[in-house]
Amino acid sequence: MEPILKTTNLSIKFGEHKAVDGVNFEMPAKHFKSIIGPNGAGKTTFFNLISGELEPTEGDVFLKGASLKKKSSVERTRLGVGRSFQITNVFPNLTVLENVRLAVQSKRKVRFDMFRHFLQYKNITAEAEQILQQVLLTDKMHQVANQLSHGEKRKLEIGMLLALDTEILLLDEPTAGMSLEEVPAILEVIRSIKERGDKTILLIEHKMDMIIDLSDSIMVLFNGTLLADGTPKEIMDNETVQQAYLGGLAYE
Amino acid sequence: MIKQPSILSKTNLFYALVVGVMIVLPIAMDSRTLTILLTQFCIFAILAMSYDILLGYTGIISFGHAMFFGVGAYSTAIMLSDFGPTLGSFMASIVVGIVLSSLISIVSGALTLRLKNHFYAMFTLAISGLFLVVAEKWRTVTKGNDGFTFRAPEFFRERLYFYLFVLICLVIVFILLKRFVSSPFGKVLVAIRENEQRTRSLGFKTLGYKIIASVVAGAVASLAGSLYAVSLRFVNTSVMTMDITLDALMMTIIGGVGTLIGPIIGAGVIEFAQHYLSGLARDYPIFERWIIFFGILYILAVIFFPRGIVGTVYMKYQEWRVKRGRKSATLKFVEEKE
Amino acid sequence: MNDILKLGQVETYISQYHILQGISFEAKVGAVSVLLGRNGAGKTTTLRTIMGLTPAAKGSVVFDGKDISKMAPYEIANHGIGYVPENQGIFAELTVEENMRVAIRKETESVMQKQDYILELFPDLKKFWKKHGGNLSGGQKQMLAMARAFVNDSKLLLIDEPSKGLAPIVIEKVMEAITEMKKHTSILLVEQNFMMASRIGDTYTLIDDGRTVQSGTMEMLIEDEQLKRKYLGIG
Amino acid sequence: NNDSNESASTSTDSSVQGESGKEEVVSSDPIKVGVLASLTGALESYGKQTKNGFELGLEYATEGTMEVEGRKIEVVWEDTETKPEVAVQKATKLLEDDAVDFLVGSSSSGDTLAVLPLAEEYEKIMIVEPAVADSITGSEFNPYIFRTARNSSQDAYAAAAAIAGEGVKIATFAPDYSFGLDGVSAFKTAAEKLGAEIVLEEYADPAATDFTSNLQKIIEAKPDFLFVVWAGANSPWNQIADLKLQEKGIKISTGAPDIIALQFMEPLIGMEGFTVYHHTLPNNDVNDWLVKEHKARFNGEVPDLFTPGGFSAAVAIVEALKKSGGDADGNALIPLMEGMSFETPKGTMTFRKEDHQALQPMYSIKLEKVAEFDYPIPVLIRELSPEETEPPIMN
Amino acid sequence: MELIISLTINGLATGMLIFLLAAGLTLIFGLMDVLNFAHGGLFVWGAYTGVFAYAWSESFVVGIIAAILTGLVLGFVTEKLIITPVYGNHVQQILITLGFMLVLQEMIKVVFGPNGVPVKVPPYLAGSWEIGELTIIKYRVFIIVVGFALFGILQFILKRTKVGLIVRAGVMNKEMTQALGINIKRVFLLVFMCGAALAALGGMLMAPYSGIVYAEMGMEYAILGFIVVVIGGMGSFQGSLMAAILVGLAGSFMAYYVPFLSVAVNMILMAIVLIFRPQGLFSVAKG
Ligand SMILES: Nc1ncnc2c1ncn2[C@@H]1O[C@H](COP(=O)(O)OP(=O)(O)OP(=O)(O)O)[C@@H](O)[C@H]1O
Ligand SMILES: Nc1ncnc2c1ncn2[C@@H]1O[C@H](COP(=O)(O)OP(=O)(O)OP(=O)(O)O)[C@@H](O)[C@H]1O
Ligand SMILES: [Mg+2]
Ligand SMILES: [Mg+2]
Repeated sequence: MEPILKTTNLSIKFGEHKAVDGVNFEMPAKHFKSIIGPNGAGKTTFFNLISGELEPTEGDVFLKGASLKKKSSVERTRLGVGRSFQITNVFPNLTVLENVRLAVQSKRKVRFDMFRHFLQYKNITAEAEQILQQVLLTDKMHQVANQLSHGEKRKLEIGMLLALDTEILLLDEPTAGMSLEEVPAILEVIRSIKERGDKTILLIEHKMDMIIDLSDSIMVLFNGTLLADGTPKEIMDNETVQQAYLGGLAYE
Repeated sequence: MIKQPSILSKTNLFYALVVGVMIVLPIAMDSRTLTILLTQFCIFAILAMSYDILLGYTGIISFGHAMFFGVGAYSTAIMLSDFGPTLGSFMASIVVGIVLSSLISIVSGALTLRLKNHFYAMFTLAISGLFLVVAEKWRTVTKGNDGFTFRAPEFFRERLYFYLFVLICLVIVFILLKRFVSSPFGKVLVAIRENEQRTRSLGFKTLGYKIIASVVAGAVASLAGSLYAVSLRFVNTSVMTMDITLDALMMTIIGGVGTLIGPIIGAGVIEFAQHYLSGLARDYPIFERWIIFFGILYILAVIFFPRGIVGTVYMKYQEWRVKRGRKSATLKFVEEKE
Repeated sequence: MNDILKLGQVETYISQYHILQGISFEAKVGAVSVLLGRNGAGKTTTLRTIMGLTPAAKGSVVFDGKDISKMAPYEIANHGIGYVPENQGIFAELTVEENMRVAIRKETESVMQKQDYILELFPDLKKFWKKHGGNLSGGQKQMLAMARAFVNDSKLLLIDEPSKGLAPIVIEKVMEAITEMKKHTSILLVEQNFMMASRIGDTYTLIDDGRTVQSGTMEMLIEDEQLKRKYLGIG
Repeated sequence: NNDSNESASTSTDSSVQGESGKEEVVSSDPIKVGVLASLTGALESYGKQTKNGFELGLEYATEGTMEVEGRKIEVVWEDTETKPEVAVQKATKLLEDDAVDFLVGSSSSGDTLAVLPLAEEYEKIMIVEPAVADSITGSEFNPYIFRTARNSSQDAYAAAAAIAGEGVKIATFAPDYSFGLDGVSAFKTAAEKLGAEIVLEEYADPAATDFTSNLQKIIEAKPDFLFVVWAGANSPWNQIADLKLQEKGIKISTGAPDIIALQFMEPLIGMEGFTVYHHTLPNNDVNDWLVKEHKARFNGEVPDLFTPGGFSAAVAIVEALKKSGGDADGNALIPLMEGMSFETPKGTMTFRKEDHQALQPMYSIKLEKVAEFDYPIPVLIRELSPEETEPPIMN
Repeated sequence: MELIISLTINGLATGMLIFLLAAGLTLIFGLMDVLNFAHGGLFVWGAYTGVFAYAWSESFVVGIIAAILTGLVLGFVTEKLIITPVYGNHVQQILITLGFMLVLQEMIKVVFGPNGVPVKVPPYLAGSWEIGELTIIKYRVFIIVVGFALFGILQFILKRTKVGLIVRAGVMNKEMTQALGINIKRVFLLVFMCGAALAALGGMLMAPYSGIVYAEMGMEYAILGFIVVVIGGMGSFQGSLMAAILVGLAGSFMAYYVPFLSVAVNMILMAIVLIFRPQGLFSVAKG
């Protein structure tokens, strides 16, 4: 089967520093893969290369066999590569609902409709509200995004990604800063997406318990290179990973 | 649930009332001065609204808005004087102005709308500076800095008719722009203003949106310029100067950016304050330096209306609702803003 | 008297919103006090109130015997409180080095030594010394934010979610560092990672909906399954 | 105390006039004159000169009664702020709300041009003062327009008369916009008619501060004269002196401007050129009266470049009204004013029939340092008769 | 050859003069990111007070000192009353500073009268040297020297102290700088005052060059200042210097060789730089 996402010798250099260095990776559709690696290993950069935020200095990304080299980040989103951001990145002065509604709007083909009142697109609003329910933000719906606490912004970030409804979801530390109580709820959201079985998911996380629980496979980045790629068990037993990443702390 | 927009909303009725008053006022007062003042006000209100599309909705500061105004003004002036003062050539000149402005917006936008903030602002300053030079130098057509007079179409010689025409333009432009900004397209513009990079990663081609926004703004400004030329029956290079841009900018900011109705109010405040203050100077010699008071007006506006008149009133209203403990406050606020 | 910090019925508004509605707790000298609570409970706002960034409308904030609730943030900082904000507050267009230079109040011998110690703790920072702060990875930013707060000699450190976005191995190092810091500094910590909180915390304060719910020693919390379930969703 | 005169140039008892007017055929209502001038902004000083001149002119022409043919004259002042749209607004206000019978103004050509069509629309006489653009009495002319100010061409003819002659090589230097371009082109025509050769036309950005490049070129062209058309604050005089043009055998010529600007012309002492007015130049009773009264009224200040212009405009109005027996109707006045001559501080002016431009004396002068003045002043070489500087008819 | 030298010297002098105008803006606009349209007002006030003090004391140096003092005082007032409420908000900055500009400009007329005032170059700087065909105006050489000296001093201060760093940090994140124990308000105030003093100094040095001071001169030169700061790269003195010299030389050479374009030269230059190097010639942000 053709892999849905593939990279060949993907590399990027910032000055002399190779942040991502010759990564060859591929994953089948509807697969759940997690990426782990020490801080600065190049995980976010790897995402940036896939989503088109950055241009590789070498190598290429393939979506369903087609090269993405010439595609801008906008086009990639439209082709089905959606992402969330590690550093919260929302529309600060718009309400939570509007934030999500924009994402829904992007998915539907109403972008260039200039003279209909947007409130007439009831289904867009309805869908946005439904997503807010999923990410537990219904009661904050009409609050302006910069009034949210950090954890709440993280939830909004996920909500926007869900609203985009892309085939591939790139999740960059979705639960960082989320409270103990709420992590499970978000996990549930992610799990339910996985279980619906129509999405391909790439997840960056540092919470090992969560990763092991969810992932079909795990890949490890280290200093920009692909250190290992395998089932959760294989990875957890890997000596090098233990040393380079987990340290003495296995996981809870 | 959010209420659906309705034509018979309170706000719309209020607007209708205001328009009614604006129609009746000059007729009832039978004052041409008032008619002219109101005409100027409407024209600048249109210009300021067009600026708000850029500044308030898309978050673009432009220092070159006058060039679109000027293009409109010159198109109309030149066509009316060359092809005769008919309504036909007037309408044609509006179209020509709009087409030219659109072309300019597209070219300059494509070149530099990727730039951020000051850089784009300074670029527009440069481009409009160049246009001013062209207007100055192309003397066979523009008569340079002195400018030239021309005849208005017969129908507009009666200033009241012209005023009503301008008022209708204002209303139509307002309705269209209101639709424009509250359409899904307009929402994307706001998103660009808030966080352009994020908008892009949601799958919107922001450059295209920005160019269209600047085309719309340019076209409306050009319309304002055409009307302005006819209202004066004269045009010179002053229509292209920084002063016009600054006027539009001030009106927009004083009224409240990103509100559309704000710029109209701002235009009113500035036009009437200017008229009134300079009138004071005539009657009371101590007001000889009335411009000082005018400047103080700006300063006070920022201090007391930090978000512009409309923006600040909305904000205060919202705070008041929260203080009253109404749960629906934010909801109401959102709805009214939209 | 061994309270380095004492909040008494602190209430804080952000514009018209009543965010903190009565926060009281003490932080002991030389101890690690932990603030716990769900998202939006008001933990960050509490730290910001102590720092003077969103000043308290009512109540007292007594630090080292002085009421600091009316002081400007920089005065509070100069009284010896260091702050690691939850969004890291990195100066994106300054290099790592420049970020550190802005933070360092006086380039004394001891501070420079401390800087060396910190750089050993976070070698990534040394590696990217000349890099713009905005280009760092998420975890590196977190490290830089901590390094900036650690480098000065403060009497109290306010740290908002230090473990966020850090690899497990680095979390270990941070815990090490905090334990080391504890020798000369008191620490007030907001932490979601209960494993970390329980390992290095001495006392805890539970916040919900802008109010203090309960305070006590960490041992007590670890024991109290009910409390944990109710407010932290664990147990 | 020039402000106290504002809008109240009529201090005489109005009830008396009301009665005396009753027998007249024409209305006995006061005659209203609306004056547009830049009373604020960059051209403020011009506006003020016009104002002072106009008030004195009225007084002089009515012999202090402020009435003509039994009708009181009222003046309403409006500030155009040197913005065409404001000028139009204010002019309309004057015509509508104040129902003025005459318009006078204004300090900038742009403002004036914008107001011209209104005069025609309302069929009111407009006296243009002191705007100079040729097009006002040229391409943009309408029959209600009369101009007491001299126009650019008259300046040019006066300038040419001062320096041009058979075989004289002249370079010109002017700011790169209408005023400069028109000035130079009119000068060129006039000078070439007198047999001179224009060897170089240099134009500079009016906002520039550095003119050395232009001057360098002029030096290289080795003309006999450099004729400069200039207006505006940052003048090239210092740099002309610094680059020693005069020492290099290039004589400078330009129009002597208002007193403020003369202060900056120290480097040009000795230059020969022309001027429109300086209070020491005209030798007639009107001017004597003007200087005397002006000094008396404004703390010893003397009338400036545009004061006699304002004065002349007032005289023209009063004289026209005398001719019409107090009838201020625009259409009735046009034929009476065409060809009308009247006495002004600059001597006799005559409205030319074809384009209503007042032909007037101009002055060939030399700039000199004179003991009693702390600025260089234009000293008369020769008065140029109105015919000598008669510009072509361009409407 | 003489021609080239002469054009170069004149261009350089004009450039230096522009740099003097832009130096204050480099601090206020470039570094502190305040769109200060009242800058021209500070400039004019410096020029007027300086010129009047110079006329009264008959000492050019006294004039310069008076201008700098005026700049400091006005800078203090402006920062406290006008700028403090609007840091970080360009839209409000435009409105309030333009309003203040009108006030400053009109107040000039109230205090010093509405007319332009002539200014003479002090005798020891007046006149020109002639070397063969070459004429060199002394005051221009003076301007060039002062410009370089000032550049040196500013560069030294900015490089040797943390001030530049702190201001940039403060602009990026005001709260965080405070939380690091820096009284950023006072730093901003001081930097603003310095910027204002530089503006005032620029005005004063400009006065004898153009031979006149007048109320409207501020706005014209302020725009030129903005252009230079943007071309040079925000917040970099080095950039402003180079950009100013570039503008000066371009003006000088264009006026000679392509006079048709000389009116538009600044605008063309800026448009080209923005299209091809939008961050400016020397950007601080992008190392
Ligand atoms: N735009 C950039 N310019 C220069 N260096 C960069 C840039 N972006 C990332 N880097 C560097 O590349 C390396 C990888 O960064 P990346 O953000 O991908 O790390 P990460 O694996 O996501 O780490 P973390 O877990 O801390 O988020 C880091 O050392 C970072 O400093
Ligand atoms: N600027 C603001 N305006 C209005 N409300 C705000 C603002 N900032 C925060 N809030 C609200 O105050 C509450 C407390 O926020 P705070 O950031 O202190 O929470 P927190 O406990 O730190 O949460 P988290 O764990 O998610 O960081 C939240 O409900 C948030 O929505
Ligand atoms: Mg990352
Ligand atoms: Mg928080």
